[in-house]
Amino acid sequence: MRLEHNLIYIKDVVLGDVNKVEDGVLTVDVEGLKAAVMTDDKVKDVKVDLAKPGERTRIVPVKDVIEPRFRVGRTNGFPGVTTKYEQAGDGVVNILKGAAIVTIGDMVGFQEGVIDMWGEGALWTPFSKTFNIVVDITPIDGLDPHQHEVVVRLAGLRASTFVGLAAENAAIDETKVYEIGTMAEEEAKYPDLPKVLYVQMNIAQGLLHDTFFYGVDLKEIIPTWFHPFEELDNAVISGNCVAACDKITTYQHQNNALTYDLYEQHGKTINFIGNIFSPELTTLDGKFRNCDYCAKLCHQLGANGVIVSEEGYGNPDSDLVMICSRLEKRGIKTALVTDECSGWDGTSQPLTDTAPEAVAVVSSGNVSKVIDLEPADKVLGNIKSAQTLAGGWDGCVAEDGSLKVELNAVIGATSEIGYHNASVKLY
Amino acid sequence: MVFVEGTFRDVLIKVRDMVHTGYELISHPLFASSRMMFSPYRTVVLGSKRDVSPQIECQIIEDSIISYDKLTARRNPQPEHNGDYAKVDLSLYEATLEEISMLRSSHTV
Amino acid sequence: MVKEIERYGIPIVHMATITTISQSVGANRIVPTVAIPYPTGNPNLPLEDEYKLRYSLVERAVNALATEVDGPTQFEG
Amino acid sequence: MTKKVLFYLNQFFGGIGGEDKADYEPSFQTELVGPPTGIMPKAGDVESVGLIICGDNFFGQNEDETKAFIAKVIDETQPDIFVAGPAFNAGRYGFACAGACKVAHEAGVTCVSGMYEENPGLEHCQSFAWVAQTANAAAQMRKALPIMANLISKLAAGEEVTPEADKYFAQGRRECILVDELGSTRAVKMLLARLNDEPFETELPMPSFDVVEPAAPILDLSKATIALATSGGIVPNGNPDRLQSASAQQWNKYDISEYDQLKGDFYTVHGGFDPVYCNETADRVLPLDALRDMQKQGKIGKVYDFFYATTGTGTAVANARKFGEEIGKELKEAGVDGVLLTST
Repeated sequence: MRLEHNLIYIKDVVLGDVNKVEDGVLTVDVEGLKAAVMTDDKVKDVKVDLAKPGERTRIVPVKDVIEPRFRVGRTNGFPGVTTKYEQAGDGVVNILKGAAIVTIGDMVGFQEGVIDMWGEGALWTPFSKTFNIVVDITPIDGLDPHQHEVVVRLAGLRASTFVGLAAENAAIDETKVYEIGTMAEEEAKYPDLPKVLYVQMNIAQGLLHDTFFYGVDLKEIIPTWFHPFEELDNAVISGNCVAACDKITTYQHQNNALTYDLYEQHGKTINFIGNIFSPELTTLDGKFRNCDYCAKLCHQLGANGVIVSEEGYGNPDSDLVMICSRLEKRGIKTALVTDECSGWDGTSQPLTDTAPEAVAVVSSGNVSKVIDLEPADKVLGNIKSAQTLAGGWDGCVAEDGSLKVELNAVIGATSEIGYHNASVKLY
Repeated sequence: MVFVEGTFRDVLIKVRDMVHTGYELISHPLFASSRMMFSPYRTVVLGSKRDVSPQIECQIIEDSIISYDKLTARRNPQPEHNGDYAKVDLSLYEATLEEISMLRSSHTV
Repeated sequence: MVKEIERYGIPIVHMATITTISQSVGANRIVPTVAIPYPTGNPNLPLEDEYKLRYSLVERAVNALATEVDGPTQFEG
Repeated sequence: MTKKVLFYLNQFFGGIGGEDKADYEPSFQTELVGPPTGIMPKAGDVESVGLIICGDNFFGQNEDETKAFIAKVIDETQPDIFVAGPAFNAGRYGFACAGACKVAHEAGVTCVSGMYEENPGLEHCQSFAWVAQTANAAAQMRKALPIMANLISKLAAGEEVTPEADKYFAQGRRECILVDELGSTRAVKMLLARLNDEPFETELPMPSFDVVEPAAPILDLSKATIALATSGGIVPNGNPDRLQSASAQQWNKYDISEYDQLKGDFYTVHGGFDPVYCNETADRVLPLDALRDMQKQGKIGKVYDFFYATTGTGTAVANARKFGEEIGKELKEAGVDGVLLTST
């Protein structure tokens, strides 16, 4: 497979009446964007705002983040979801690099997910560095949370595709070519390099807790081997609304950091032989089956090493250590990426579900770390949600209006696919 | 069906007592996200009672209680969200039932 | 408690159902038991059989005390 | 900005005298003597506000009084950093240093000390003080002082320290920080190191439990005294000592020399499991009947006259350790040869 990412670097964004990029400045056709979102008759209203790095702007509650793109010469959108199914991973994509669609929609009152564009909050989310086109979607009355989630999920995808039209004829700043042949071809090229797989665990549990591959609900599959480029070409989307700090947003699927970094080593130090989804189910039997199956697939494909990334906190911790010990017992070396809960003061035992085999673990941060969010000049979304973010303990709202929140509430803060640079150090 | 009058933690304790006395632990006691740990409601599916509880089930419920305590140590309840938490818990419970039926019953007539 | 007692040079055998916990508390001699509410019993058995079960577990534990080990060791039936 | 340092020494290092002066009452002086004079020149941008000297026995026997004295001096001198010791492997001194640091810590003062890894004072201050790793004897003073001075210097300047580079006992506090590399890059590097058999460092160490050498096996069971112990909360009917049902703060022992089984006379107060089965027959949790039979059959010498009980659920690690030490001491003194410990 050969995938080309044509990058168009975005240095600023303005609202206007046409989609275009000139000298790195992205203009968004506001009315066109609204119309694209409103094509669903379940959308009652849509508001569009901008949030730029450094501005004292807070976005809350964030539903999803999506990268605006144009798929050249192919169906333009998300195969199997917003367009007809089409094989992804082979072809050319023009990308508005540095821009992001951020959707807002509160399906349930306790929803978290904050992006601060400045100050301490900005340090803890990767999406404070992107030029964000914030799309606030209000559905018609009477929808249950299921329907509401679907409406906002799809609206965000359509919005990203609409804005992505600006990439169709924009000047390309850089082209990145990704190419991996069949197993046999790569093996012949790199007979001495260790074979490495990437196991991506995904929350697949129901309302507000889903992930889709070509539109297929991951709850309904057993672990599947897929080509890393499919994910980099819009085949995977997020249906997750909780787990703000450690869910994988659609943007992070489109730009899976582990896939990028593994590809970087392909042909040099490793032979990167693909990705596997391992859905995180709710029942123990389901977990046993998927963890076993996942380890079996890795073994069958002849992997020497595997990186496993988690999504979420709580019951997925069980899957993570089960997959790890099953792989290690088969003689396959692992490195895990997970976040931890070591308490406010960092003195709690970080991992609860432990296995002696989990010897190589990257910690993507402590979900209970408390950070201070200064008062914002502008809140995009729902001010009440901003209060919900904190509100969980005594003294979390200071007199000057600043909030104390746990990293839990911050989008992408402790990304378990390693999309952020948080870590934990022992003192 | 056992209704526990109390908190999420009380449910976990009840589940622990039942698992330790042999009831099969069918669904994982925790949710998959840190935010849902603050839910006042939790539905856990248990099976029939056996003579011996497998170690893995005991381990999972014990670990779940520790995880729960760590994450919720400093939190106060936010009753204004109870209705929404109940909705999500119910919906995830329904998904679990579907998962169970896919796992077990699809081949029974 | 296990480690501290063993530090006095007294061999100690940990009889527990969750043996991963035995290992994590540093027990060197471990006998896996029946169930948490009745580690050395089983109310579902007739009394006589239950006693036989208990006796065999205790015998195994006592024999473990007389067995040389060089690290955490499980004494299975 | 220059940071202010207050020192704490015992009677010996403070130049008052040896064991005969161990009940020396705490005193405060601005003039430095002993180890602080070796620390100060290398401790960076700091100035001394003085020195507290206290006899080790006096501290142990008058802890509250001594702590009040230290608190008063801290209040008067307003130090930024409190430096106690080094205590090497001196138990009473280490304990005093830990206690003194606790006072300073509670007053918001940064604490530095120095101890040998087996000093019993270490566990009482390791989590909040910066305790330099020293040898076990004062002969190694020359090596210990630069480590402490380096810690003081860096802490005073607000610089980063790490347990490995700065040779202190890790506090066990995991601080969430931002680093240069993405998590994904770190993970790939870690896997590559593993595949190439190169050294790597996990960011999330598995809980490290210190291990104890297995005790030697019993050579002749037929002459051995075997004791029973349980964390299953077994007590005589009525729970005369009021053992708690969870998070026990105590252990109890009960005379079973007259009993062949526990059934009928003992029950459980443990709150973590369904007690019905145990309360029918407590031997299901603590198998006295079977062990007594082994005694009667001559397979073991005898069942020790007492059994020990506590409740396991939620008992803090520190308590469990203390209980173990106390029970182990008794068993050792009683000449017990082996122990069966049951857990629920």
